[in-house]
Amino acid sequence: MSTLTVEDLRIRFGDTVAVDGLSFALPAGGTLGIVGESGSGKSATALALLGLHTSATIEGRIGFGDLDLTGLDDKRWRRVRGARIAMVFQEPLTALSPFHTIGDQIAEVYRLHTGASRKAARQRAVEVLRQVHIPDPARRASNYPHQFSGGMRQRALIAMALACRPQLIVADEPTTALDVTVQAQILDLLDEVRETTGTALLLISHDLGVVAGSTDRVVVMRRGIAVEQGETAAVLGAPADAYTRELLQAAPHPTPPRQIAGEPLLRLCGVRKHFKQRRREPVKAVDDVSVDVRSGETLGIVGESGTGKTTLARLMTGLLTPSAGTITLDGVDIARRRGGSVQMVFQDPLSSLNPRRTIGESIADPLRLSGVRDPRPRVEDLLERVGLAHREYDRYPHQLSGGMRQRVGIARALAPHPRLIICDEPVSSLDVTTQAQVLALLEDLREELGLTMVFVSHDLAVLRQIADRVAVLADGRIVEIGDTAQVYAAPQHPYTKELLAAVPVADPAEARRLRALRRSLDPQPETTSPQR
Amino acid sequence: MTVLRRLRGDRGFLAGAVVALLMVLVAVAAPLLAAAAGQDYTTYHDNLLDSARGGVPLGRFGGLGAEHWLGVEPATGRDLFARVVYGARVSLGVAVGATLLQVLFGVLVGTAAGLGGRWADAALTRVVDLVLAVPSLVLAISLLAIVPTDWPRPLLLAAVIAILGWGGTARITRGETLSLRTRDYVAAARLSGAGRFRIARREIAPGLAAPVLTYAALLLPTNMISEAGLSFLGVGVRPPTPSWGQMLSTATTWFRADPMYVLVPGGLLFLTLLAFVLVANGLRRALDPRQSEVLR
Amino acid sequence: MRRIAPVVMAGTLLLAAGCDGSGGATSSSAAFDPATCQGGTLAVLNQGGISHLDPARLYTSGGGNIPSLLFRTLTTRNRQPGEAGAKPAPDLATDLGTPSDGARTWTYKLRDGIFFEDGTPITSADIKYGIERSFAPELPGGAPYLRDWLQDAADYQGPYKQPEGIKAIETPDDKTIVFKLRKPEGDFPYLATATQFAPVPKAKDKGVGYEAHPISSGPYMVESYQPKKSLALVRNPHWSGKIDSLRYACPDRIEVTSGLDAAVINQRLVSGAGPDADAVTTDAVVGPEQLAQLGNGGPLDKQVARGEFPATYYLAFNTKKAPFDNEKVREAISYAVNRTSVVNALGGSTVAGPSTTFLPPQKTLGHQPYDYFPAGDNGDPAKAKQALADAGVTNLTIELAHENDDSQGLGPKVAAAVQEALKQAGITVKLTAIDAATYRDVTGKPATQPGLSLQYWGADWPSGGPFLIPIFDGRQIIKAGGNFNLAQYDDPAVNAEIDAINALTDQSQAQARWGALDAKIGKLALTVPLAYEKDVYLFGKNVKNAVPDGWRGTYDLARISVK
Amino acid sequence: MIGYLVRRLGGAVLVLFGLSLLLYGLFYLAPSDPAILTCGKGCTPDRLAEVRHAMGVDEPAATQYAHFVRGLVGGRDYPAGPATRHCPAPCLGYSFETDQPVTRLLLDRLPVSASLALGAEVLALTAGIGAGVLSGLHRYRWLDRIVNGLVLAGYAVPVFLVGLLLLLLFCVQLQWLPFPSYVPLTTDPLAWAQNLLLPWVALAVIQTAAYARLTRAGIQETLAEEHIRTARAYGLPERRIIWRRALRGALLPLVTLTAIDLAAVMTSAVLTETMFGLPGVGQLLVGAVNQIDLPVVVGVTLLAGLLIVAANTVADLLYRAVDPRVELR
Repeated sequence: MSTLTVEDLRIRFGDTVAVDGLSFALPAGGTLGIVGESGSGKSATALALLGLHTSATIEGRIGFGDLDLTGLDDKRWRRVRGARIAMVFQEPLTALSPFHTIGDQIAEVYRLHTGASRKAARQRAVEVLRQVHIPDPARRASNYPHQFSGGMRQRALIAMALACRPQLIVADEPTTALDVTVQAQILDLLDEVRETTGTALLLISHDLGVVAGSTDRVVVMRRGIAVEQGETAAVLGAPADAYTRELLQAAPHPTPPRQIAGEPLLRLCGVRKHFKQRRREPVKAVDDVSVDVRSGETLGIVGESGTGKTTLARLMTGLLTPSAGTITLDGVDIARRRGGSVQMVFQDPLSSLNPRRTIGESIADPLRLSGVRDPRPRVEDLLERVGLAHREYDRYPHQLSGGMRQRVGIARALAPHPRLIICDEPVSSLDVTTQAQVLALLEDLREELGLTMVFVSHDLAVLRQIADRVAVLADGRIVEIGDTAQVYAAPQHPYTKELLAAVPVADPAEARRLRALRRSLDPQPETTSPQR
Repeated sequence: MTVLRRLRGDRGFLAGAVVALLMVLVAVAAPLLAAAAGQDYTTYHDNLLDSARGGVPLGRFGGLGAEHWLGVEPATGRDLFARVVYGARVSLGVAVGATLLQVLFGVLVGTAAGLGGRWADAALTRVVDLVLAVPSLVLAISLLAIVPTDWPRPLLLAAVIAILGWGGTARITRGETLSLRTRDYVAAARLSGAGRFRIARREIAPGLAAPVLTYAALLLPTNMISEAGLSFLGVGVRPPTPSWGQMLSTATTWFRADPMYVLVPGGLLFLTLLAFVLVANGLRRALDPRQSEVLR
Repeated sequence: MRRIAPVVMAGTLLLAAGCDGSGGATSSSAAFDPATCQGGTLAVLNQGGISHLDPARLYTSGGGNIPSLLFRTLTTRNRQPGEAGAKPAPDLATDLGTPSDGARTWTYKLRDGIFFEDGTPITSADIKYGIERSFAPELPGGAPYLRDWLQDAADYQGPYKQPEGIKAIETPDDKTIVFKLRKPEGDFPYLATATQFAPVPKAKDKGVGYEAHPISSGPYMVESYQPKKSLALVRNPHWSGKIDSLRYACPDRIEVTSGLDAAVINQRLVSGAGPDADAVTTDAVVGPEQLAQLGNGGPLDKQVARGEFPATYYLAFNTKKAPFDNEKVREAISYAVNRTSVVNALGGSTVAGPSTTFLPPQKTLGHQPYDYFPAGDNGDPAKAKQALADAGVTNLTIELAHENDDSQGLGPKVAAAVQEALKQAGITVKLTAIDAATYRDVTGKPATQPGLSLQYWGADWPSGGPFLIPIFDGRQIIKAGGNFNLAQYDDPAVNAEIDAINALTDQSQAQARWGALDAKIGKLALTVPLAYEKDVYLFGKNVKNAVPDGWRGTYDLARISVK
Repeated sequence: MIGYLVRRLGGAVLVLFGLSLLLYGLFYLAPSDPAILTCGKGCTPDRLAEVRHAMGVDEPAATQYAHFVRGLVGGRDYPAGPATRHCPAPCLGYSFETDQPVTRLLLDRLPVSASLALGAEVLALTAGIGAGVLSGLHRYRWLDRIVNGLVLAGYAVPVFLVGLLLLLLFCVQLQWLPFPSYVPLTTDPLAWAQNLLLPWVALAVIQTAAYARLTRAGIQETLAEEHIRTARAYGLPERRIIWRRALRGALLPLVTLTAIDLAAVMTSAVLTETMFGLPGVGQLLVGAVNQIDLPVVVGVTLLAGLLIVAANTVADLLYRAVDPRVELR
């Protein structure tokens, strides 16, 4: 059994230093987490462990057992990759070749390293697929990746990693692209695999919660430097470094619930939205939803991908018209809303801003429409209000950072003096620290302007912080709705329970408790196939 | 702007742009140039031809000299320089005209399909499919042969090339429009109360500029080839008006007796086409760096 | 490669490959012996194809080149080089015909021992039937003369609709055929060379489908035929040289390939690689590429045949339209034209010559030289301006109609040459291009006929009659269309003279009077003759006896050998 | 699948009818009269009227078109002298000029055009993919630059210019090759190829450029995809990655393009056929257009349209076969 030792690793791309003097050790069979925000150098480190960089200068030493990986030639490297160190990537769809079946791809790797016969390789592929709980693995082996759901693809990738019984699995953000419940399943699977095969696991994530429950030791990275490392429980429990503390703090915190008993501002009554499909059952994106949004409150809507939450959000703004049911704002049909009384903050701040117009113009547009002759002063006020400088008026979206763009998006939503703002996953594409800032801004604004908000998110933790009431969406229906504290403390619906159990938490002890809880809930690994 | 900076750094584009610009200038200034050479494109010079040998120009290199800068045309003795610069007018004029028409048509239909309702889209898409399924060269030949000969030929050529070739632009515009209209910023504009036309003008149109421009830049040389090919086949511009393709078509009987007559229009045609291809290529790379990698 | 495609029909194509009076062959034929020439395969490389191989639909001069291999006619050209070749000779008939009733009745006797390819003997009824077929509207395209000449035949609709046949053709027995004409026609033996005088066995007639395999009476028969693409001929076992001394029929096999480009044909004939050494062409006149290599004693000089088909390129005035009703204006234009640039536009002095007479310079047509508006070969702008001044015309702007295609020599090239020459005389010419396919229709209908148009006239047989009658006979003005008397000139004296010459059966007398008539009409400047045609054809290096015959200006496939 | 084909077929029928209607309309509007050419020199007005009647062009355009459609669907009879000729469905009529059944003319000429197009396409694919792979693997090195330059030049030369230069060089100057003349493949395969070599090259230039460009881009693009990184991360040798993974992705768009191009090449071979004197469909068209031979023009255009529609369908099916992700719509 081999130990991975990284000593003074330095990775440079031209003049940019991605990793600067990183050292850590991972004993055989052990688990190590690397945590950091985007640009921290964690993924660069992962690629260096497999020698996959093509244009980077790598200094320092990476030892793996008796091997010095830094000095390997291409041929030797190939014998290590997949056989002794295997990697699991972030995007399970793109990480698999679309032109070959899952079974073939796994078998190819196995044959390559073991020289086994086609038949034996095929058997091994089915075996590892079974090991990662793919139902009916013999049949599924001849499926193409696009015929698998996201979670199953990630399982298949893990199966591929297991094929040659490696001594180390490097998992680079293996769950970021997945829903919370699926994320929990995959993390549990990795944990189980490690236990049953004795392989070591290097888990890389931006999410402290992901690392907390699955690793013994953790390295916290920031801008290429390891700011802190140690036992996971110790680092997360009593962080020594300021940055680690900042990260922990940035994670959403439950706030004391407010009781808002305002009049219903937006009423949804029996709303359905079905999308017709050629020669197939229509997709019931939203199915019989009735809910009131009370004046002054923040209603959280939680749901995983495909539950219809974006469709619901757009219905609420009147951008989509319901197939059945009514939506009224102050008793008036939403389709006949005037001016900008309902506004929206979008998930992807880049695509929600016209790349060919300055941000000032984008914000000024609604003002012009409402008859303002010279909107510039107003726009500058708004920019200032959301924490941006006046001079940003003349810049283009691609010149701003993600957080700044989302501030622009908020400013634009505020411009026409809306009564209701629908936020559709406004922080999900942002780093943890930025996320915290944007959430804080939204809360401030709500308070100051007396806004009513609907906040749609997949992230239970974020909703717990910001929402007064929470509605849980599953398959286009609201399965549970109630005051935030009540829903979180005593979930009624099994799906809510499952969701809550799947939330990653940064407390290792709590994480282990939840894992045990999940095992007792014993959810079936999803077998649904494939969105196209 | 980054686009300009990228273009300035692209040597191929610069070379192409210089040559293309030069050709455009030549075309525009054709009468001036011919006058400067002291020639026009209609005057016969029978004394410069060897009639017994079929009317091949006397002297070396097709009668090239101080009087006739590129020599004279066999069988007529007309000044080749004057004919070539006037030919540039037709070749470029028809290509530019056809391209403008194609873009106009394509963009109108494409945006109408992309922004119109489901029925409008279905109907227009059908029409575009039809246009794309038409064997264009075959139909162009038939059309040009049927049309009465006294119709203004260059205009007609541009129109026929355009009518048979706007499908691509329409398809690209429609696709681009469909993709643009699902962008969140369009939704945001709708929420702030902007109407359909305001959205088309303010939000969609700027996004269409780059892909349409890139596509149009590629259409131009293609149209030039079409014009030359049709003139070569004898259904293009009528011979008293010179065009490069038509000169080449006469030149085929002279390629050995008077190579200059092949080389001058042939070389110019190639050079101009190359220039425009380089410009198109450069534009594409500059306007859409990611796309260019895909298309290259 | 030149144009989109030659606008050439089977008939006109063969016409253009016409006849010759004065041209001599440069190829040495002294050693040629028809007795030992048999064998080999002759390749014919052509531009336009034969679109109809039906004798009723072919419009040929002197029986044509390829059709003459398949079809024997009552008479045929005598296939001699030079002037001697411009005479008819008996073919299926025993002689050139016996005229009676002042050349209004022509009687022919058939030879013995003539058979179709299937061994059936050829009778006078077969010839009559062949002629009747050519009247059927289902089989259009043949020469029109008989409709006019025969008594009461103008409305005959062919044997399919009117099986009773034409009464003016009598077949008293299997060997005799008698034609009754409505007026004297001394040229009848010339007309009897036309392919419509070939026999067609009624039993084998499939109407439109007959041309897929026309029944041969000549030395070869069809093995395979794809219109405008290919034609393969093999020997006809029932033909014998003993009863046909005019055709040598040397090659065992003849393969015609059509649809080739003229430049390619000539280049292949020059290169002579493989089978191309045994190749000839019947429609690709030599191009500038080869002209450059000719006449300097090089090897190519042995591979060329030079002949002359009687034909004239001219400008036709519509004298019913101003300003061409003014004789002085017509004269001015006659002075102004530059014949050198016209000749160059037609392909240079090797393939065309300047001409001031309407009749081309062949003696058999009765050519008499004249030049009433002498202006040298390059035109005389000063005299033209003077003539205009005399007419009191200033700032003259006229339109010149021409074909949109150069392949017939009536295209923009020649038109532009005329335009440029008239510009020197202060006359502005606007060019009007008319689609080649409809050119004859537009110019041939007085209602649509332009004031000035570019025209070409070639003889259907080498005599002055077919050259002058359609152009200047006032009774030939056809208002409804198909008119060739473009000047719309109607002088009773001229009409009477035409009738008088037509009645002559002595060709030398007729020649002199045709020539005199031309010289007389020429004074009126009803046309501006521009150029006459010369024909230069290449042939492969193994080809022997490629001597141009005097009728059509090109070599005769029936006499060529590749052995 | 069946539904898809039926829909496709419906679309094709629509396109073809549109085309034929367009041509009939234009011919009717055009001033040209095909009967004049057929009737010949010295044709009198009476005679012309008879000929026009015999050809059936004296009827109103709508009637003529109705006859045409009826013939296409159910065949039709033509008067032909002593008997009538039956033209079985799909009847495209008889050529005005040569009186041959148009269907037979097309079938006669098709092998030539097909030989030309197929050969050119094979040549273009081989050269284009080869150059594209080389260029894609040696990105931004001298080889890549050369290929890139040639690709751009390839876009800039018209077919007839290439053809002209090739003829000049190989047939006239060097005399290495005979002047092209069509020899059927079945008669003499060697002569077939030898004669078609130059036309192939001339016709293949633009396609080669396009394919090289597409292959290069495809390889670049696929090599940048994540599954390639996965393959590398599992120790697959580079060669295997390129041939088994990258090329597969790169060739995907080529499959579609090739099928469509094949039809395009076939219909745009007009220039090449005219220039090299090959008796293909294009040459047939060019001749027919000048002769106002409406049945042939319509026939060729319909054939071309049919080829394009068929090629598009085949392209879709092929794409489906090659890329497991695609669904037919």
